[in-house]
Amino acid sequence: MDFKVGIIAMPGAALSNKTGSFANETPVFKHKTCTGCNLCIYFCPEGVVYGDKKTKIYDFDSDYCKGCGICAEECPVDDIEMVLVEK
Amino acid sequence: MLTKEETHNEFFTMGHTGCSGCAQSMSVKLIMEILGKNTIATNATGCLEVFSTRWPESAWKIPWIHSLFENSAAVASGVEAALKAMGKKDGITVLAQGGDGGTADIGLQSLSGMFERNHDVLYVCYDNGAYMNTGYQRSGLTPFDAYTTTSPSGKESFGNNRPKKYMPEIAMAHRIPYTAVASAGYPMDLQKKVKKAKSIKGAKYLQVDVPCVPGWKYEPKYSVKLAQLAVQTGLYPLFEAEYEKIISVKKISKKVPVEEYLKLQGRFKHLFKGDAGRAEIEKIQKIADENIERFGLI
Amino acid sequence: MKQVLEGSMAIADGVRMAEPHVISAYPITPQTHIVEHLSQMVADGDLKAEFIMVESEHSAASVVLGASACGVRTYTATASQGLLYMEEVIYNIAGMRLPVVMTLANRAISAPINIWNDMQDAMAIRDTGAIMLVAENNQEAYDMHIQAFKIAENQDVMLPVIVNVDGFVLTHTFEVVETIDSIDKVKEYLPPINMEYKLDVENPYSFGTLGEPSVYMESRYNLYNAMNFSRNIIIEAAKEFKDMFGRFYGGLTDSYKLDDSQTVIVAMGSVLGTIKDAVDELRESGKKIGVLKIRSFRPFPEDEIVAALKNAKNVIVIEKAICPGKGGILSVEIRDSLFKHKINSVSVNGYTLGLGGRDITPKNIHDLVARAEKEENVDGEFVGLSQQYL
Amino acid sequence: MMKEIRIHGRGGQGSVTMASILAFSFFDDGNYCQAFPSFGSERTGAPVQAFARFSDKPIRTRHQIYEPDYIIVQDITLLKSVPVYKGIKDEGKILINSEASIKDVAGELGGAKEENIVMFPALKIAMKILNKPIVNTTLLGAFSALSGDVTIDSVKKEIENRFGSKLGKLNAEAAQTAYNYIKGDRSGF
Repeated sequence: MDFKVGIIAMPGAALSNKTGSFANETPVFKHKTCTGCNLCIYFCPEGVVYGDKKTKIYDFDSDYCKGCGICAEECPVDDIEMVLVEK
Repeated sequence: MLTKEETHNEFFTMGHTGCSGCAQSMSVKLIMEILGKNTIATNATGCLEVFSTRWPESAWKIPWIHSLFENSAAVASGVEAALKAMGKKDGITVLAQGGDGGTADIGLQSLSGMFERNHDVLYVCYDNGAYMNTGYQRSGLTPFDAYTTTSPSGKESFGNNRPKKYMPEIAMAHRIPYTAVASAGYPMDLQKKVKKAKSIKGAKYLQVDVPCVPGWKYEPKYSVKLAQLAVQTGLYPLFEAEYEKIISVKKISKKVPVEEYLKLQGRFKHLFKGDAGRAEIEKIQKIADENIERFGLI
Repeated sequence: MKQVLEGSMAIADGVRMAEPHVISAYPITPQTHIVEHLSQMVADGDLKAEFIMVESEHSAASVVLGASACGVRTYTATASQGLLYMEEVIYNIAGMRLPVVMTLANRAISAPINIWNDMQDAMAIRDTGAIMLVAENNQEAYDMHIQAFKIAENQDVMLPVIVNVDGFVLTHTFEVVETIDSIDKVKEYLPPINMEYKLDVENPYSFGTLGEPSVYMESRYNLYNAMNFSRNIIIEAAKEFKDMFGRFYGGLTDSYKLDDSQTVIVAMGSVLGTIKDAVDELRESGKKIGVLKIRSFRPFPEDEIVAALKNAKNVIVIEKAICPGKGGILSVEIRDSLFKHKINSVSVNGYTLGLGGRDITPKNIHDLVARAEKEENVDGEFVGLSQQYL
Repeated sequence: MMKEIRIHGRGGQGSVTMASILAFSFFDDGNYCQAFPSFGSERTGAPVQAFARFSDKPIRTRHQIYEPDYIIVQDITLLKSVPVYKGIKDEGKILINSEASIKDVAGELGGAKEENIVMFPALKIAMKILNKPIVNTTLLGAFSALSGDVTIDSVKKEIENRFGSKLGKLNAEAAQTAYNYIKGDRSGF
């Protein structure tokens, strides 16, 4: 109906907005010293980090990662590194 | 295990236009993870509203409504009343949200009304200490001596000349069943408090310290660090209260001088010039020490 | 059943018949009796509704906004300063296309503070996007509230409806009102509310999003169209009401002794009764005079007005409001309607009366009829001023 | 035909209640009716007015009453501060609560005719029956007798409706006593 124009949005429609293009830097999960603490998942403002406590394999969704660097900064064992995005 | 698909946060998705490193979006993500599907959210005007619902996009996968700046709590009261009228209140959490300005300044009246009537609503104040959405103007929760565009530092000024209004105690004065202060720096603590609030019937107030990259002027990667420093200095005491009684405080593990916190932020950089600035830092230290004493943080 | 009711009681009873789920209000004279009666009905179990007594009008409107967005039937009432405090929310309710029904017990605006009747409050919110109906007497007020829900909730309208009733003059006056005995009959007229978009955990839409320049105008255009379309629905609602309950007050307008009228008095609200009595007297003395009643101020009944006035010589607009810096409001809109239809043979004289509860008497009407014959296109002139206070 | 009544009293004396009971009573007798206050913000003790109309046809007009058929004055002290007689119709009747005689107020008649004024000891009757200086219901009984425009049965019924069983009965008794008094039966005294 016409009245939803500008007023009502469909649930989760923001996913069409790939905010990964915001990023100047991007994380690299080194998988060397990881203890599986999950802090990178907790602290990611976007919720783009995913992975497994048991295997200690983590990755992130580059479509949406804005490259803030919090995961690298907060990683207690320095297992994440930020690198420049080549644009 | 979280997969790539599942990280597409189920109820507050990616794709919103929050700043890189935004501690508010981090907190919303953590809160929504606990509250889940059966939640209806209201939202005051502010960053969260703007960055999460640029039509036709919306980062919300729960029913969500933004009306105005000052009426998030009143709209939530109406949502709760409608759910009651339909016999659907049980099992649905009503979440009202606002920034510090929308909560403690312009929205204080409607929030007080909601508390007073004890609506079954969880109100979350994302406190970044100024009107960040409009460009860093002073609010009632701006900390002492912080630079904002309407409390600038200058020859005659060290920035905001009043201490932060103690909003959680205003909430407690309403004798609502639960008041809590949390921080983006302590996600487990935050989620524990949300879980508890969810289980309690009646009005709940949760204030979350959410560092703001452009407003506080720091590198995005320091959002968590600053949130933690605010707690470890004693400047942002985390606690829980039931009615008028404080029932728990988060102890400081290692007391940090306020200077460590201040020096990372552009909004305090005017305090690091000369003796007068040093004296101001002493005053901020005193605020922190008083908090430590008053809340028994050590 | 015919019975004597105070206007406020009649309005509360009309609202009760519509069975709103959520009512919210903040007290302000002269709206108080309406919400007092409603809260008593809820307390007595005669109305099953959530009644939220809030801390301000801003929140009263916000509560019904939130509730309405959940898809339930909602009601609030206010007046004067309270309305101005609500205004921001009324824009928002209309913008979000929520079918809230509201009574406005029309009252003057401060300063000086004045609790008595006029329509300046209504005029202050005329561009909010709310439909604004005006009741002439308490019978119409009762019936109009039931119609208001039907209009508001129409799927192609979905706008708030404000029912204007003159404060005190209607709200505090006891008179005979015929109430409807069967709530089932009202239900037949007014089916349960059914909103396609609402706050629902099974279909989680986002309401009240940011409308950027690329979309804001379209959203306002849709609202504008819905308001235009509501003309048909207001007329239909009145006709259906007549078929079912036998009472009719016109659609967007109503006419009284208009057919051969050279002079037409245009007005809205409770002053129409006094005008009609005066017109009867003038008719007896041979004057060709009639009355055009504005029943819907928003949407504005331009076509009806043009049809009713195009053959008149003199139009007298009696208005309980003033626009400082311009003049009349209703009279200007009427003049504009005629102008647009290239009718320039009619002199539209707008007069300002009855501000802040100043009584409008039959003598006022007789005097204006005499004046209007000599005057041309008067623009909101004040009538009956006390020279000693000027 | 429409008739109009204007009631003068002081805030707290129940003038608005009186007007509304009149409206209900007129309705019971098969008439259309209207009752409204002077819409004041007056507080206790300040002069107030209330108005009532009745007619065999629906009533449309809503202006205040300037040329009443009846005036009822609850408190004689109002004569000194308020032009209570103003606009009274030629044959209009005025009912005043007072034990004074008409001669005592001869100097304050305004345009009213002496023969149309009825001085009536409502306070005395109210004190005797209600033991309270509230005279509105007593005056209603007197008005019924004086005007013949509303039946005492309707007045009593509406008084009882308004005040509930116990207080209503007493007030209805006061109205009946007043009615009898005007009709010449002073046996209640």
